[in-house]
This record gives sequence, structure tokens and C-alpha cells, in this order.
Amino acid sequence: MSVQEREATVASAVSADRKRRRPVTGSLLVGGLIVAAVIGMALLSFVWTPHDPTLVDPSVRLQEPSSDYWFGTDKFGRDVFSQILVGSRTTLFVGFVAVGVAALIGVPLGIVAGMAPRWCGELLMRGNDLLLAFPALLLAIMFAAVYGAGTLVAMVAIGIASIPHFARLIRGGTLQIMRTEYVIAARAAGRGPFAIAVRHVLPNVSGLVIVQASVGFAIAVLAEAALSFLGFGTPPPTPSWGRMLQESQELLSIAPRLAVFPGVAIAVAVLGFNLLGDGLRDRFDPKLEDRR
Amino acid sequence: MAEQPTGAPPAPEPGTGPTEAISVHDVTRVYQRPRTSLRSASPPVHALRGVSFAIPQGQRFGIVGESGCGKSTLLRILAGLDRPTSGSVAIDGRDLTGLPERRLTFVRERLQLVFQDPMSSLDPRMRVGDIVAEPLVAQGHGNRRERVAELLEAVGLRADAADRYPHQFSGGQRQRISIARALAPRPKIIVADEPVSALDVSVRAQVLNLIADLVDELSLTLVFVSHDLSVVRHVCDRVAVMHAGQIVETGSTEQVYEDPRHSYTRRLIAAVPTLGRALSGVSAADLNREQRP
Amino acid sequence: MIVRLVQRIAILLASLAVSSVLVFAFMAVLPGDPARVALGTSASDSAVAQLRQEFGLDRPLVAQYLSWVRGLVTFAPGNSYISHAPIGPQLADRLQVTLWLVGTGMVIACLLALPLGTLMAVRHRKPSGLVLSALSQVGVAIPAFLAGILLITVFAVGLGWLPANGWTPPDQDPVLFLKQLVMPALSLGIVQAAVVTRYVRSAVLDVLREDYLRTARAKGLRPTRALLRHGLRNAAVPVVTVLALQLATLLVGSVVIERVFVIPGLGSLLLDSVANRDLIVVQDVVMIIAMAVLLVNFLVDMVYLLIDPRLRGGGS
Amino acid sequence: MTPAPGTAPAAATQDDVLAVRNLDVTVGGRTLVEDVGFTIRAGERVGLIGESGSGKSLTALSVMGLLPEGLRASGSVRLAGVDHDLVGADEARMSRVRGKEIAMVFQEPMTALNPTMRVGRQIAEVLLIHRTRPDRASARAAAVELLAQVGLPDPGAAAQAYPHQFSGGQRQRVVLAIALANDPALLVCDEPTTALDVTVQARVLDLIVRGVQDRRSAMLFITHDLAVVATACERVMVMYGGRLVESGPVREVFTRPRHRYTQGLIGASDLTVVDDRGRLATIRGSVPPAGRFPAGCVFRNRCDHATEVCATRPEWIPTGPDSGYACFHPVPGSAAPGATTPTNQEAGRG
Repeated sequence: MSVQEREATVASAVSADRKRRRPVTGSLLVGGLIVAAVIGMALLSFVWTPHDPTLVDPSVRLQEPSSDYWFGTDKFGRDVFSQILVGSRTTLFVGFVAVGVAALIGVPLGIVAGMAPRWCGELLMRGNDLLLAFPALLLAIMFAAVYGAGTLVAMVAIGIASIPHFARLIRGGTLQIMRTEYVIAARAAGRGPFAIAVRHVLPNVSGLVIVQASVGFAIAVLAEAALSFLGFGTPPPTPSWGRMLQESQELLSIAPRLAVFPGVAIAVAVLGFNLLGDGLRDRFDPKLEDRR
Repeated sequence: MAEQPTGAPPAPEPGTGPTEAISVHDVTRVYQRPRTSLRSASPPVHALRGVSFAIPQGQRFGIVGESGCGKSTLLRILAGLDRPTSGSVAIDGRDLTGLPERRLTFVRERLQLVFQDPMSSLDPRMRVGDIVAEPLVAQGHGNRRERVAELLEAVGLRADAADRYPHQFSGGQRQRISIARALAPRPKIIVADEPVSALDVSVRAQVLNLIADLVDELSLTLVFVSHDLSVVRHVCDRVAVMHAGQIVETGSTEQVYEDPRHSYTRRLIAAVPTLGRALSGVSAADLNREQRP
Repeated sequence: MIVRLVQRIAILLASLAVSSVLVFAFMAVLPGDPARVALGTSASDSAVAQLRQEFGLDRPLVAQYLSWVRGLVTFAPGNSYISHAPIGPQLADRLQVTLWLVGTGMVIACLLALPLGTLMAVRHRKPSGLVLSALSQVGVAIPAFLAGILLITVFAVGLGWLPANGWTPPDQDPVLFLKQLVMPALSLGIVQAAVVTRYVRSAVLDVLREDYLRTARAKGLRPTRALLRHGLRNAAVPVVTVLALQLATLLVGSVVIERVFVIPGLGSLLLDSVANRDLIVVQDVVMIIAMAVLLVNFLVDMVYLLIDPRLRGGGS
Repeated sequence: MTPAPGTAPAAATQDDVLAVRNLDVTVGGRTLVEDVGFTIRAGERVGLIGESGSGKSLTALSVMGLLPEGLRASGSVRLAGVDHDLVGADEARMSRVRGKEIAMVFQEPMTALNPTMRVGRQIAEVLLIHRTRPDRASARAAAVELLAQVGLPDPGAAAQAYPHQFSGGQRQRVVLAIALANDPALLVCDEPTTALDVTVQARVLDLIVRGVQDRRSAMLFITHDLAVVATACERVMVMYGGRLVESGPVREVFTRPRHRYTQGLIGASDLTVVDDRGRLATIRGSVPPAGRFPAGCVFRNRCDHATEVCATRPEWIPTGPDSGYACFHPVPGSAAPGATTPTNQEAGRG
């Protein structure tokens, strides 16, 4: 199966005509709520946290959840709930930057690859496939090996590794749009390639971009958690759910809750973005309804 | 045809002189297919094998042929969207073969296209007003709002349609919008690619009448492409029959339908079921009898 | 058919070459000198020069690249900057461990995903379909290492049925080997199963909408038989595509799992060599993972030829 | 033909192959097909014409029990030789009927065949499912014979080939071979030649008509092309807005239409008749989306003769054993069709 066929199966069919708006589906509602909650948590953390998440106080080490410390404290005596709150900031920040990098480079690349002559599009996609051989985590580890761990390293690595997903999906959509009669009409009217890309291609792939962005966000959250878990993500003392999980590992027998709280936070955030992705996909393109 | 509009086609506009609207000379188009066998490259596809014809100003010229006969390739070449492998094409006497896109503005101003599929010929994300105005934007014309309103009325739609989106219109109405867009830059030539094939029977007649009215009022040259012989017969003065990349026969509609010379044309016309022939006893077997090569 | 094969082999070789250059260049552009980085800032210049000479770091970059590639191709990569011991055998052992882990994980993922995904598609309007769909959505959201930690908390710490971590080669103690393999493979496998299930579901749904399925029903086949006889083979193509992509993610996911379960696989080797700056090992491990992913993509293309006659060339 | 809506249906005569009574198809609150009733006699070729949203395809799919998900059929569909009603029958029963008593040919040949299975096997399968051939070998041989019958060159090699190695016309013949394999009592064709070129259409139409005649099968032929129906069928039923508006012998309906919609449809589809300015006859307005037709007579928003009474549902007025119409202001039967809109008078030439 040549790359085209593979793209056709992976890339969505961009429906040329949007019937009336599709109803708000369950996944859009639930996904939207969760994402809103995570964003809410992040914003709240700027203004208020029950305790200073980085304040080490050995006297209150490993306290069980109480009215004072809602989620209890960790082995350094830091309040777990506050860490979770501030940790959401890191997660969202990594997600936005990673998806931003991937979209800003991947979308134009996909559109150019879709509009360029066939051989050039092929070549670009060949290179794109190559990048798929270096998943986000691997890239991040290589970056960390060279530049040392850090949130920035994690974000850039995840972003670069997500470019091929955007580029491939958008190229599939662009190829389909370029075949439509309204693009041929625009060319016959004298519109240049740039005008066609901005006026016709971009608006019609925007549905794809948003869907891939929300799913990309979920991937970024997972990748950041893994990186922090391995010690390559956000360095201490900035709270990060991944690192909380790593620190909780040796205390599993005494305080499993130290693993449960950040773990649930990660899972819920990822679930939220995936559901949002599904919901947006239903809304934008019914044919995508059951994709993935 | 029951009633052939008598008299020659309307005299060409003063000043444009006798040159034909479109003249095509020995155009060929060959596509290379990707290799499937190691030893030899796969045989190239000859979409057009030396096509020549000329269309005077104001004539309604039909191109008829089955799928794969090369009529869409020819259409793209006429509109300057594709380059012939050899041969030349001239619009109003000016040759456009081999010119880069930036020197094709004279084609964009004179020739516009109307398409087949109402669903895919209008951008679903653009308002109708912007769709119709796009050629004006592309060619830098001013006062677009009034012009769009004028065009929408000319095709039988209300001016307020400009603020709505394509999915709010029926198939027939969308074809009208497509026609309004084609007329925006005041072209002299309209090339229609199967403009009514996707429409319901009762709506098709309305759109055909609209095209006929506009061609008369604006004394346009019309190139009408279709696989449906009876539609082409109704619309066009002259018709060219295409088969396997070549024009096998050209002539006035009357002559080609009444006494076709080329064997392929005869087979094509014999295969077309019509209400009249069916009621006078022509059966499926009769239609098929002519087909044995 | 053969043309396709030749084309695909050429693409594979080209991709391998390009990725090797990428990896090498990535490491070479490193600020600072690998030898000094390996020996630490306190090392004397002569010691650093001596190390550079020993590892041929003083030679021009192209020469270094060529000898590195020759090492990889002949399965005799050079020595580690830190331990000076040959890397080859170490890589071989570690690779075997990772293959066991990823292999079992993939098997678990397929055994769960193929039936479940098909079931979800067939019943996608009924409540059971929706429940499965929600479950798989949750499955996708759980990172593998979280699954690992939860398994340890329940089965190792809680019930004590399985060892919390460690690894024993199968030939030494097969029972212990299996006991230690269960949880890591499960944590990798379950998460992948959730992802693959969603792809299987959408591939089967696409097939259910195809006209030839309706033709099969019009012939007198009941829905399930029509799907089995006509649908599944056509759904295989997109599913195989996804399995290849997921294998790559699984390969990298195992890096984290090896850390959670303290398994001496390629992943932990990579992490350790990053920690102690043994860059030549990092370079080799990353290259091996990339080679594995590219090889899998190549194999997937070959599988397409078996499944889909349209790709075998010939015919109209 | 028994009167459909309202009046008590007479007992189906013994040589009726198909009897449809009060057939409705609904999705959500919307009705797409309403109270359709007709019968087809053994060996009779009946056309069903209508434009988009008329419900003609849904009627055919209801008879086959293959309605898309979410659509519900009600009413009664009886097939000769089958002891249960086809509407609402469970899959076990329907799968014994489909491909054996009743078979179907679809519109789009390019996607109707399984792209990864050899053509011979796809034909042999329908024989093995219903055990009309004892074993695989005889089923394969029968498949090659069927390929020859539908005029495919070198049927032996064709049986071994895959669908992508055939043209659209050839694939449609394979679908026809599958449908006719078990000599069905009723063949349902849903726009079988719409996607084909006119020369290929002539061959496939001929094959379909000869195929049903040789087997004395009845045929329900759905299309929007009046000329194709007039060529292939003996009787025609006209549907608009989910309702049966007129039916009768082809010559009768196409020369002396009674329902105003049929009259308008004939006028609009005949391109040889023009007014003095050379313009065609049209039906004003456009076809409303499926399920959104006006109450009462579904055509009244586009009919020049509509009056208040048309807001109530017109009764079915039988005009013969197999014909009738449902219109309050029909085209006068005896007199020549109304002069207002030109209708197809003389037999067209060409």
C-alpha cells in the first residue's frame, strides 16, 4: 500500500458539505468539562493554593489526608493537593507549547505537501515518515542527553515528534480539497496558490487541525508525565505530576495514595482531551464520527 | 430539433474582428503511469490524440463522449489549467499554450467554468456572496457588493442569498450560484462541464433554460460538455463527438443526430433510450443490437 | 509486484542511512568534547587527549561516522567511553530482554484489541458497545508506567503473588522469568490494547459501511457471517498500519516500564548511559530503536501485498 | 393491482409474486415512505420512477429488508412461496430468502464487489449459501457458466481475476450474475445503469431484461430516467415525496398521464419539445428535502392546479386492474392532455 493509500485510511475524508450543525455529543460535553476543570485548576493555582507546594516541612511528613492537607503530604512534608494544582499548570503549558510547535510547523508543511507537485509531496511525506521512527520520548531522551533535562527540552521534543502526525493528516485533507471543483474554479478565476491555501484549504482543514490538536494534547500530557517520571522532564522544585509519580514509587507499600492522586490527575486530563477530540470530530465532520 | 432558432448566430461584437473565440490545433496530451513491471516502463496513457476544432464567437458548441474519452482533459487545457503535450490552443486569437500562470490573465478574464457537482463546486466554508465575488477579487474588480447582488438576481436568486452558506441551498440553486460566479468577471466564453447531470429532472429544465437565457442576453460563446446526448442536442448549435482521445465527428446538431457519418457516432446515438423510441417499440434488445463491434 | 518490493527495499535502506546520519549528527553537534564530558571536568588534558586518540575521536567526522556504521552493520560496535568494555554483547543481551517485553506486550494488545474492537464496532449503537467504548477511552488515558505502579501496589505489595520487580533470563529459571514478565508485559499490553481497540473499531465500522458488505447481505449472508467472510480481510489493512505505528510507541514505552520494574533492557541501558554521559551507547541504542521501527514499517508494507491484491500490480 | 391506501385490499391473486401493503418507512419523527401498496405478478417487469427524496430506493430496500441503520419499516410485504411477512422478519429467516427467492442489483458497480476476493468465488458463494450446488467445484463451474451468460469475454480467466481488473460495466454484469444465480422469483434493480455510459447501459439493460425473461422472474426496476423505464418495463409506478402518485402500463402513463406531477415530469424530461422561445417545460419550485414534503397532496406546493382540497390527502382512484392515481385535479382522462403545459405528443424521432 503506497503512502497515499495509507494516508487515505488514516487521514479523514474532509466532507465537502457541512449539513446542519451536529448535536453536542456526550464526549464533547464530558471532555469539555474535564478540560475546563484542568484549566480552572491551573488558573486557580496562580491565585491560591492551600499551602506552598514547594515548602519542605519534615515535621508533617507523610500525613494522611486531613482537613488541613486534603490529599495528605509527601515524604518531604509538601502538600500533595497544592502540588497537583500547580502541576496542572506544567501539564497545560507543555501541552500548549508542544501542540503549538507541532501545529505551526506541521500544518503548513502538510498543506504545502498536499498542494505541491506529486513527487515533491511524496518526498516530504517520506521525510515525515522518517520522523515517525523517532517517537517523542526517544527524541526527548536524546535532547536530555545533550542539553540536560528541563521542561523546555520536554516541550520542544514532544512538539517536534508530533509534527509528522499533523503533517500527514493535513496533507491527506489538502489532497482531497485540491481535487474539489471549488478549488479548480478558484484557479480558473485566476487565484494564486497562496490565496487558495489561505482562503480554501486552511478553513476546510481547520476541523482536522482542532481534532488533531486535542488528541495531540493528550499525547503531550502522557509524554511529559513519562519524561518527568524518568527524570528528564520538569526539574524539581517545579511540581509535575510525572515526577510526583516517580517519587511515590519507593513508598508504594506505605503510602500508595502518593501514586494514586497524580496518576488519576494524569489519566483524567488525558481522558478529557481525548473525549474533547472525539466530540469535536463528531461536530466538524460526521464522516469522522467513528474514526479511532 | 423541433424548433431550430433560425438565422445565423448573433453577429460578433464590433471590434473583436472575425477571430474565433476558441481555436484548438492538433492538441495531444500524454500521461506517464507509474512503473508496474521491472523491465519496461508501463505504457503511457494517450488522453488526447491530436484534437482540432474552432468555435466562432457566440456559438453554442457541444462536446459529447463517454467517460474516458478525454473531454475533461480537453476542458482543463481550454481553461489553461493543464498544458497539452503538443499542439496549440488560442482564446480570441491569442495562443495560451506554454504560457506561465502570470501571463494567463487574458484567459481568466475571457473564459470561466461551470461544474457538474453542486455539492463540491461551492466552498462549504464561504458565504455565497464571497463565492460569487471570488473571481472579482482575483482579477481586482471594484464595487463587488452591487455586482454580486446583480449577478444573483440575474440567475434567479434573491440578493440576500449572499449572506447564507451553500448547504442552505438545493442542488438547482447551487448550480445557479455556480453560474453567477462564472459570470462575475464578465467573460465572453462559458465552458460548462456536465452542468445538469447531477440535477433532478424537474430542476434540470430550469437550469438549462437559465443557461440559454444568459447565453442569448450576454451573447456568450458556450462550450457545453456532457455524456447525455439528448441534453447536448437541445442546447447546442454544433457538436463534436469524442471517442478515445479523438474527435471522430463534428457537425451541426441537426446533421450529426439525423444522419451521423462515423460508425461510433451511429452506435452512440443508437444506444440512447428516449421516451419516444421506447413508446414506438424500441426494446432494450434493439438498443443493444447496434453495440456489437 | 517485484517492482514494489525493490521500491520498498530501496526506501528502507535510504531511511536507515538518513536516520543514521541524523543520529550521528545529533550527537556530533554536541557542545563540548565527548571525551572531556566522559572523563569529567577535572580530568587532565593529556588523559582527555589519550581517550580521544583511543576512540579515534580525533579523526575527521566522516571517518568517525563510517567506522560507527561499519561497527553497527557488522554487529561489532566499538567500546563504551566509560567502561571501555565492548558494547556489542551488552546490546545483544539487552535487546533480547526488550524484545521479550515488547513482544509479549504486543501479543496481549492484539489478543484483547482485535476481538474487543470488532465487538465494539458491531454493537456500536447498543449500550454494550458504548460501555466498551468508554472503557477503552479510559484505557488510552492511563500511562503505561501508572498501570505498572498500580499493578505492583495490588499484586506485589498488596497480595504478594508476584515479585515487584527484577528480571531472570528464561533459560535460568523459566517460572521466575514468567512471574517477573507478567506485570510489565500487562502494563504495556493493556494500554496498547486500548489504543489499538479504537483503531480496530473504526476500521471495522468503515468496512461495515462498504457496499460489498450490503451485497454480501443481499446474497443471503447474516450480518456476522458477512463481516467475517468479507469484512475482516479488508479491515486488516488499516489495522496493520496502526499495529506498526503502535509497535514503535511500545518500543519506547518499554523504556519507562524497564525503569518501573527494574528490567535490564535496552531502555534502562539508554537511561543509564544518558545519566553517565556514555554518549556512544546512547547513539547506538537510539539507532537500534530507529532501525527496529523502520524495519517494522517495511514488514507492514510487505504484509499489505499479501492482504490486498490491488497492490500486486498486473491486471487492468 | 389492488387499490392501495384507504380501501380494503382485495385478496392477492394467486399469480402475484410480491404484494406490498401500507408500507411506511420512518426515521426519527420524519416519514420518508408513506402507505405504499402494490403487487407484481410472476414474470412482470415493473418500473418505479421518482426524483430524489421520492423514497423509491427505500421502498426497494424495505422489500429486501436491507434498510440502513436507524430507519424503520412497517406494513406488510409478502413474497410468493415464503410463509412469513418480510417486514420485521428476523435475520435468520431473511437470510434464507435473500439471494434465493429475491435478489438485488445496486447502482454503484465500482464498490459492489469485495476487492480482495476473486470474482468467481463471489459468484459461487451465493450458490453455496443456498446449497443450490452440492459442492465447491460444481459451484465454481456454475459461476464460470454464469459469467459467460452475462457476456464476459473469456469467463474462465474472468473467474480467477479480482474486481479491480474489470471496468464498471463488467463489474455490473458480475453483480447481475450473482443476483440471477439462483433464479430468483423477484429481481430488484436500484438504478442499475445510472453509473454506466450509454453504450454500456444498452448492453446491461438487454442482459437484465433477457435474464428475467429467461427465468420468468418478476422485476422491480428503480430509476429516475423515464426513457430507461419505458424501454425495460411493461408497467410503471410514479413516486413523489414518499407516496405512490400514479401507476399503470408504460404506454398509458407516458402518453395519457393523469397525475399532474407525472405530466410535469414527462414534460420536463422530454428535451425535444420546446416553446416558441426554444425553452423547455419546467415544474416550478424545487424538490423539498426527504421527509419535508407538504401535508395532503405532496406535490401541491409545485402544482399549478392546486386548490384548498389538495391540503387533504387525495384518495387512490383505480382506473384498471393495475393502474390508478391519487389526484384531486387530474389531467382529463378522455381529452388530449391539457394544453397548458406541452406534453409529449408525437413519438419522438431519432
